[in-house]
This record gives sequence, C-alpha cells and structure tokens, in this order.
Amino acid sequence: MTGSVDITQFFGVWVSAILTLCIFSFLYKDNPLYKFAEHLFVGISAGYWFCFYFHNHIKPKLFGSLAKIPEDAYYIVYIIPLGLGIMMLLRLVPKLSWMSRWPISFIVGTFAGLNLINYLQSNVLDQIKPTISPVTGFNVDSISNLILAIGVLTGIIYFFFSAEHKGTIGIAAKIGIWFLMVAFGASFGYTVMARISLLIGRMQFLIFDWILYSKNLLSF
Amino acid sequence: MKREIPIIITFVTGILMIIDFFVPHPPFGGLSSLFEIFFTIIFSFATILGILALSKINIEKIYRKRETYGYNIVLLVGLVTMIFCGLVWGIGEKSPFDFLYMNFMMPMQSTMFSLLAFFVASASYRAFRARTPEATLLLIAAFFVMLGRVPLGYQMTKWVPEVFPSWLHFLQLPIIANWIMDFPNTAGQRAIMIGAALGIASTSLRLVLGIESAHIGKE
Amino acid sequence: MDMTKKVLVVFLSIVTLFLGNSAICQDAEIIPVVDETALQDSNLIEEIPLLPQPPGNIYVTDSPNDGGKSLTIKWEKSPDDGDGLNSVVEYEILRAEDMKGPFESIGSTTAGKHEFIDSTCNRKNTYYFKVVAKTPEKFKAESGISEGISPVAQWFDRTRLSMLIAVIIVVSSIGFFLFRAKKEELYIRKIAGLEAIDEAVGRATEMGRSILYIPGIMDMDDIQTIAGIAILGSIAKKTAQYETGLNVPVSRSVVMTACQEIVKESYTNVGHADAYYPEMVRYLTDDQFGFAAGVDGILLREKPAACFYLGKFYAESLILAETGFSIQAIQIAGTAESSQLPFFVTACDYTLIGEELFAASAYLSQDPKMLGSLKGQDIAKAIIIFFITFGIILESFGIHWLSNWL
Amino acid sequence: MSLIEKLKNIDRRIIFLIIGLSVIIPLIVPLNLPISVSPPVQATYDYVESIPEGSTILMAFDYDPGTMPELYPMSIAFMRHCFRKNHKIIAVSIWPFGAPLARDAFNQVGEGEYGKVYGIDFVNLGFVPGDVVAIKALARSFREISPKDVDNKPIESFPIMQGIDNFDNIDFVFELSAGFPGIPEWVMIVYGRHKKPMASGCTAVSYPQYSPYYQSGQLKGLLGGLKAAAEYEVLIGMPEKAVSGMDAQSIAHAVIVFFVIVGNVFYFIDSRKRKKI
Repeated sequence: MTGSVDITQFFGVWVSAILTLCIFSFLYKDNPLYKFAEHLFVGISAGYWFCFYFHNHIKPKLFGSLAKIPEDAYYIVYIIPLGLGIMMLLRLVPKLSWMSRWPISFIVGTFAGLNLINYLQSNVLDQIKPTISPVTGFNVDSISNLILAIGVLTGIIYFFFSAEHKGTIGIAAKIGIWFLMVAFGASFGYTVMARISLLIGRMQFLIFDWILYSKNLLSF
Repeated sequence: MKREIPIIITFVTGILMIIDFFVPHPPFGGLSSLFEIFFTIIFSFATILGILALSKINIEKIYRKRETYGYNIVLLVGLVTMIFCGLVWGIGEKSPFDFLYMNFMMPMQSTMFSLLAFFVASASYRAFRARTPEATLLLIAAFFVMLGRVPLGYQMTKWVPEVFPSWLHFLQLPIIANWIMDFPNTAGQRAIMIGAALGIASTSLRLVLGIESAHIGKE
Repeated sequence: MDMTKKVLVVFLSIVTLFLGNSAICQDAEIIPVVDETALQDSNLIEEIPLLPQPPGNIYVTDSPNDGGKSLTIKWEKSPDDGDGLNSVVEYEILRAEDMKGPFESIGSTTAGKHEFIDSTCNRKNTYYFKVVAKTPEKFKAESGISEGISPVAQWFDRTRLSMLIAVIIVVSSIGFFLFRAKKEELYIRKIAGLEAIDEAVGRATEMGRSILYIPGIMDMDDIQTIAGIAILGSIAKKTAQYETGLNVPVSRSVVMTACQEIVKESYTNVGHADAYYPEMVRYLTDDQFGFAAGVDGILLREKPAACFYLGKFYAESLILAETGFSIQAIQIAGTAESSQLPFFVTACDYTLIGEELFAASAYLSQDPKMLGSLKGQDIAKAIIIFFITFGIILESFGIHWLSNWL
Repeated sequence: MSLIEKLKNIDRRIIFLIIGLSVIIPLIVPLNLPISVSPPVQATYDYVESIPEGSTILMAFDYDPGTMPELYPMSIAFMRHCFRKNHKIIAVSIWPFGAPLARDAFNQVGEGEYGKVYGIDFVNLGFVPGDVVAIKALARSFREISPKDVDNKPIESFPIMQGIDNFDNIDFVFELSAGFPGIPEWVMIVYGRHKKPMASGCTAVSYPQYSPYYQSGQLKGLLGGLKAAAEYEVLIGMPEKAVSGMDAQSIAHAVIVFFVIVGNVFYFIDSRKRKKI
C-alpha cells in the first residue's frame, strides 16, 4: 500500500458506512439517526431525479429536437410536448390549474391504447401458446403439462366476477386459489434468497470495504 | 369544456395508439414511440411541481418552527445541493453530482433494499403458519423452494439415486423446487397475468371511451 | 521450383497485390476491392487460389409489414462459402442512391447467410445494392449491382392478424356488456378486500387516527396507477364524510397532480370541500427506496390506523407492509405485479390479486356500465378457457395448426 | 404469559439480530458447501458454448448498484465465459447506472484477465435514455440512437462496430435486468420482432415472474439471483464472490427455514392446548 491516502475515497467510504449504519438503526426503533438519514435521502434523491430528468429528457429530447426545426420541419411536432409540459406547470396558477388535465389525458389516453395492445399480446396470446402442450399418456411430461393447464384454467376461473363461486365453478375456483397460493409460496421462497444476497452485499461492504480498508490505512 | 376536451384527448390518443400497432404506414407507424417520448418530456416538466410541493411543505415546517424542523432543513439542504451540483456541473461520471450519488444516495438505497432480508425473516416467522389449507399450500411450496435453491437442500437429498428408476430422481430437493417453479408456479403466475391483462384491457377501454375518468378528477 | 518456394512466391504476390491495391484505393471513391476482371486479365487468378468468388444473383425486395423504411437483400452464396475454398467469413452489404455510386457500407453478416435487412431506407429514395464476400485476410469479391428499388409502406401488418382477432374478441365482448348490461341483471361476487374498506375507515375514525393511501410507485403510464387513483376517489369520499385524516404520499409528480384532482373532487362531491387541502397528497421523491424510507418515517411517526397500498409496487412492498404491521395498522393491498403479491398476501390483512385491482373501481362505483365491463371480461376469460382446452386436445392428438397459428 | 406464548410473539428484533449474525459469521468463516446446477443456467451456458467462436453478443446492463450483489457476479461470470470463447461483447444500458457497472466489469475481466482490447473485442455504448423506446431504437440502429460510446468517441471508429448496426447483426442478446424496463420489454423486441436468441439474468425475486418466458422458449436461458451466479461460476470453473456468498446464503436460509418450522410448532402446540380448554 502506498503512503498517499485518497482523501475523497476515504471520505466517501466513511460517509457510506455511516449512512448505512444510520439506516440499519431503523431495525431497532425509530431514532434521530434514522430520521436524519431518511430526510437526507428524500431530499438528495428528489434532487437527483430532477437533474436526471432534466439532463436525459428535457435537454436532449425537447431542446435537442426543437433546435433541429430549422433543418427539418418535422421536429415542429415537439411543440406539442412543450405545450403540454407548460400546461402541467399551469397548476401553479389556481385559475388555470384545470389545464393540467390536458397533458394528463394525453398520457392516460396514450398508455391506455398502448397497454391494451401490449398486454393482450404479451400476457394473453404469448401465454396461451406455451400452455397448449400435449397430454399424451402417463409420463412426467404429460402429467406436468396437465397440471400446468389445470392450474392456468382454474386460476382464470377464480377471477370470474359475475358467476357465484358455487358448484362446479366453486370447486374450480377453489383449486385455482390453491395454485395461486403455491405460486405465492414459491415466489416467496425464491425471494428469500435474493433478499439475503442483498444483505450479504451490504455486509461485505461494511466488513471488507470499510472496516478492513480503514484498518489497513491506520496500521500503515 | 373543462371536462369534454380532456375526454376527447384521451379518446383520440388511445385510438391512435391502437391503430399504430396494426398500421405501419406513415403517419401512424412509429407514432407510439413518438408519444412515449412526449410522455417522458411531460413528466419531466411535472417534476418541477413535485419539487416545489416538497419544498413548500418543508419550508412551512421550518417557518413554523415545528419541534423537529432540523430534519426539514437536512432535507432541503440535500435537495438544493443535489440540484445545484446537477445543474451547474452536470451529471457525468466523476462530477460532484456523481460523487453525491455514489457515496450518499447509493449506500442508503442498497441498505434500505437490504432491510428486506430482515423483513422476509420476520414475515415468514409470523405468517407462514398452517392455519388454513391455503396457508398450508403457501407454506409447503415456500419450504420446498427455499430448501431446493441452496446447497444445503442439495446436500440433504443428494443420496437419492440419479439414474434408476428415473422417477426417484425426482425426489431430489433442487429438482422438486425447479418443478414447483416451472409448473404449479408458472400456472399460477400465468393465470394472474392473463387475468391482469383482461383487467388492463377493460380499464383501458373504459378510459378511452370516457366511462372511467378518475385521472381528471371525475368518478 | 520446390514446394516451399512456390508457396512463398504465391504468398508474396498476394501481399504485394493486397498492399498495392489498397494503397491505390485509398484515394479512390469506391470501397477497396480486388477487381476480378483485372485479375483475370493479368492471369493472376490461377496463382491466387485464396481469392473468393463473388456472391451471385443479388435480389432486393421490399420488406413486408413495415412503414416503408426497410428493404430485404438476398443473394446466392459465394461458391467459396462453406464449399469450394471455404474461405468466405463475411458478407458486406453496400448501398448507393445512384447506380454509379458512391456505394457505402451499411452492414455485414456472417458467412452462411444469404439475406440482409436494411432498415435505414427512406421511401423517397431509390436504392442500389452490392454484396461483397470477404475472407479473413481481407480479400474481397464484389457482386453485381442490384436493380433500383424504393421501399413501400404497408397499411396493415399481416403478422399481427392473430393479434387483431384477439383485440376484436376481447374489445367486443367487453364493449358489448359495457353498453348493454343493466344493473339488476348483474351479479358480481364479493371481493373481501373491498368489503373491508368500510371497516378500515371506520376503525381509523374511531381511533382518531389517519388513513394512509399509496397508489403505487409508478407513473400514470401504468394502468395499475390509474386503477389505484380511481379507488382513492371512493376512499376519499369516505374520509370526507367521517372527517378522518387522509395522507397520500406519492412518488411521481404527475400522479400527485391526478391524486389532488380526485381527492378534491371527492371532498367537494360529498359537501366537504372546505376540509380538503392539497398537502393531503404529498410528493416525496421519485426514488424507489427514498420513497420507502420516507413512507416508513410517516408510518412510524403518524401511526395511521389503516394503510392502503393499491397500484404497482416493486421491492418496497414488504418494507411498507412490515412497517405497517409493526404499528398495528389494518392493511389492504392490491397489485397486479405478481412478484410482489406474495408479500402483500403474507403481511397484509386483505389483498386484491391481479384482475381484482382493476375491477375495484367498477365494484365500488356500482355503475352499471362499469359492472357490465366486468361481465365482458368474464366472457373473454371463458373464450380463453375454451381456446386453451381445445388447443390441448388438438395438440394431444398431434394436430398443431392452432398452436402454429398463434 | 406462557413460554409458548412468549416465543410465538417473540420480539422481531431478536429475529433481526439472529439473521444479521447468520450472515456475518459465515462471511468471516467460510464453509465451502457444494453447488448444483439448475437447467435454465445450464441452458444459458450451453447456448453460449454452442454459438460459433467470435460471435457478437449484446449485453444489456439494466441494473443499478442497488441490485449489484446479485447481478454483478452474474455479469462477471457471463463475461468471462464469453471472452474465453472469444466472443465479442457490445455493452449497452437503458438504466442510467448500468454504464459504469459495465465499465467496471470490462476493466476487471476484459482487460484485466483476458487482455482483450477496447473497441476490438468489446465496446461500451453507455446509457441510452428512453426505456422501451431506447430498445426499439437500438434494434433499428445503434448509430442513430447512440452514435458515441460511453467516452464520447464515435462508435464508427471501432473495428467491433464494423458492419454492426442493429439487432439483425447481433448473434445473441444477454439482458441483465433488475426491473422495469427489463426482460419483458427486451423479449418483446429481440424475440418478438427480430427473432434473435436471447438469455437473461434477473434478480431472484423476479425469477418466478420471468420463468414463463424461459418455459415458452422466448428466452434461451435464465439466471435468477446469486445462486444462479454461483452456478455459472461453477460451470465456467471459476468460483468467486457469488460462491463465497452462498455460504452465508445457506446458513441464513437455514435459519429462516428453522424459524418457519419453530413458528409452526408453537402454533400447533398452542392450538391443541386451546382445543383442550
């Protein structure tokens, strides 16, 4: 290890470690350290995303496109988002605040149309196709396919709103909810892993990047 | 007029997006990409509203000297510093903005995220109890997958023969776990996906037709 | 001449030829290639077995089902691709807007392929193409020039026919009941999570505590957020009537605006416009975990008696629900995000699963048109069930046309 | 309150403490438990093995430091495999903080371990804003949406980009996804529109949600979480961070399983007692 200590790095590691511990303190109970970290976090992150949107959306997409109008008249369409964006800001003027409904309607309409199509494609058609698998006899593949199909069908029946869950439909809906429960249990079980991984990552930071790093620096 | 025009806008844009999907011919084709860009611009503008509202609440608290107003000052300092750095020096790598992100925001993000390890443990201790048949299924599935996904589970059942008879091989925990993930779990997920898509289609249709217009304050 | 010398001579002649040629072409307008005719003239072709033969029969068509930006270039593989000398490793595609050039490279593809899609065309222009076969040693052989062609835009994307049929089926079944259904004819099953809303609001009122409502963490481009906002409308009416506190932290500014609109409207509708103030809906931050940290703070300090999480959630779902549990709030959640449902199901008192979230606003409003749309969804589900069952039967008997068509 | 009652309603902070310790201790004192490989991971590995040497792979770094513990070891393992097979890698991120993560991975593996050269064997196109729109635009033309690489050099100048401009020129796509926009969006465009083979790495939590894409063949392979990263490390024969973290993972896991069992035992005893009364 060289004699020169990177002050920025040293400072950064210590700040990170202290803030990490402040957030962890929440597990014990609400306390001034957590309150401090929480407020700092909300402030910094709100500022972060504001700048992020400015540099990645407003600047290149809006200003960049408007600047191209002299070369290519097509870019005049970017007047639309500029206008709608300004209407959004008119909320600050109480008398004109109703104008913010226009941009909101634009957003809602656009994504209602888009989602209608996209979800029917990816969540319905693309899911029906792999569910249609052959059941040809008494073997692992066929039985698994059959279970998959039964699960999908009864699961869909569970979501029936206009039929009372009684009789055949009642039984099917019951089996459906069982499949949903198995799915939830499985997802949960799978998640446990990931969550522990995150804690491992954080602990690796505290143990190796902070304590050992500082120890090495001090012992030098 | 304050209500009709927004409903007309929703209708027209919604229909245009559906046409865009099927008609590649200009001016329809590519309209969705363009509108998605418009959306990012509009919500970026709207962020100013959010920032102002956030500042307003906190400034008021400081002004009224609520007992914990020190924390509101912390929040505002964080906000202003970040915006100042971001607008003056940009947000590129090695900028002050990046330094603040990497050493202040990022560790808090990951720590907040890692709290989930603790919450997952307490939730499973409390909630995974065989109270009802449904809860029992949830418990069993979770149990197998939890064990099957770690080396420990593999250790527990690796003595089960791999070759003959083949169905016995199935009793190995990782294989059971994978099977649960691939079949019953996929089935459940798929049912939710299909149902959700129909819910989305129906809601979208109601929005486009102006029957539901919660977004503009009308119920 | 012994073998080694022979090889050496061939090698040297290749090197000089290659160096010379590229040197000449540095100033030329056309991309450097080994001109085959020139080689034949100088009888070098016999001496240089490494030179590939050019691809043949270049043939350009309009790419179907697009907006007129794309052309499909096909060619016959060079005889030295995979066969013959087996020296071709790559084809480069050159394009010009005039038969005389200049030809510019627009992309390449590995050997063995004989098709390239150029998706950077403009309908107003006519294009000419050449395909160049290349060897690892950078030897090139050029095909002839294709006939001029302009891309054409299509009015219907035929690959999306099955999707069009699906959209027509779903939209017409929902649409039919949306307009035809009468309230008295409609039965809608009970949804426990929604029945519990009154209980939750009542409890908060009794305890004199507030209600926390989060319409997810995503923006208005997600229908789940809109569903969450619609439910907020019904809940705000109740809190207005009972004069219970309402606290709506949001993580998107557009959502803040929309939530303010609907809360204000609800308060006005039940005659409590004076009780509404915009800060009921407060923006915290766009950041997922910054938002979670902020909401945790609100939960611990304001101790709401009831928490609603209805919309799109990601990993913060369990952070919120477990903190809510620790303050003994009654919790009602709902999302279509299947990876987060398990956490809500385990940590909350009631959970709306997937489609139930979207049905909620119809259910709460009891508006006949809205309820009719739920009936329409059921018809669509019945059709899907039929399709899957029918498909599995066909498939089991070895008939594949349905799955192929999908 | 009886002992059973007390244990049933145990202060959750005690659970927190036990979990914390069960992660920290194995990190300091490793155990080296063996690891089995699951089919979706094997399938990913096999696919990378099967494509001809020198193919061009598009690697999308769509995650941020928040999910690094899971996805970064995965990126490293996959990258090692690719470079060992002499594949070329084009990295791109539609998540803002993916680009520096890609740079770190290239520095460590590409230049550090395999001596690969920037611009020839790999390139980092950096962050492309616009979510789904960005993917669509990349599919159409790299040069159009991202004319400069992460260091603002024109991508034209790199040999690796010669003749490569859109998804039609790519042999394989590997998407590392921590959420939206992620796997569904990429699948929609890469598989749906361009019919190109694609595999993915995701966090363990989203694995169940995306496994239908693997089941239906839209994904050639799928890596879920740290476990899959550890499996991949084993497959390429280079056990590292993911494998070492697996010990802590296993112990913490066992502790949680133990909690679930204990919780149920107490619940069972308690409910029997109540029946007797």
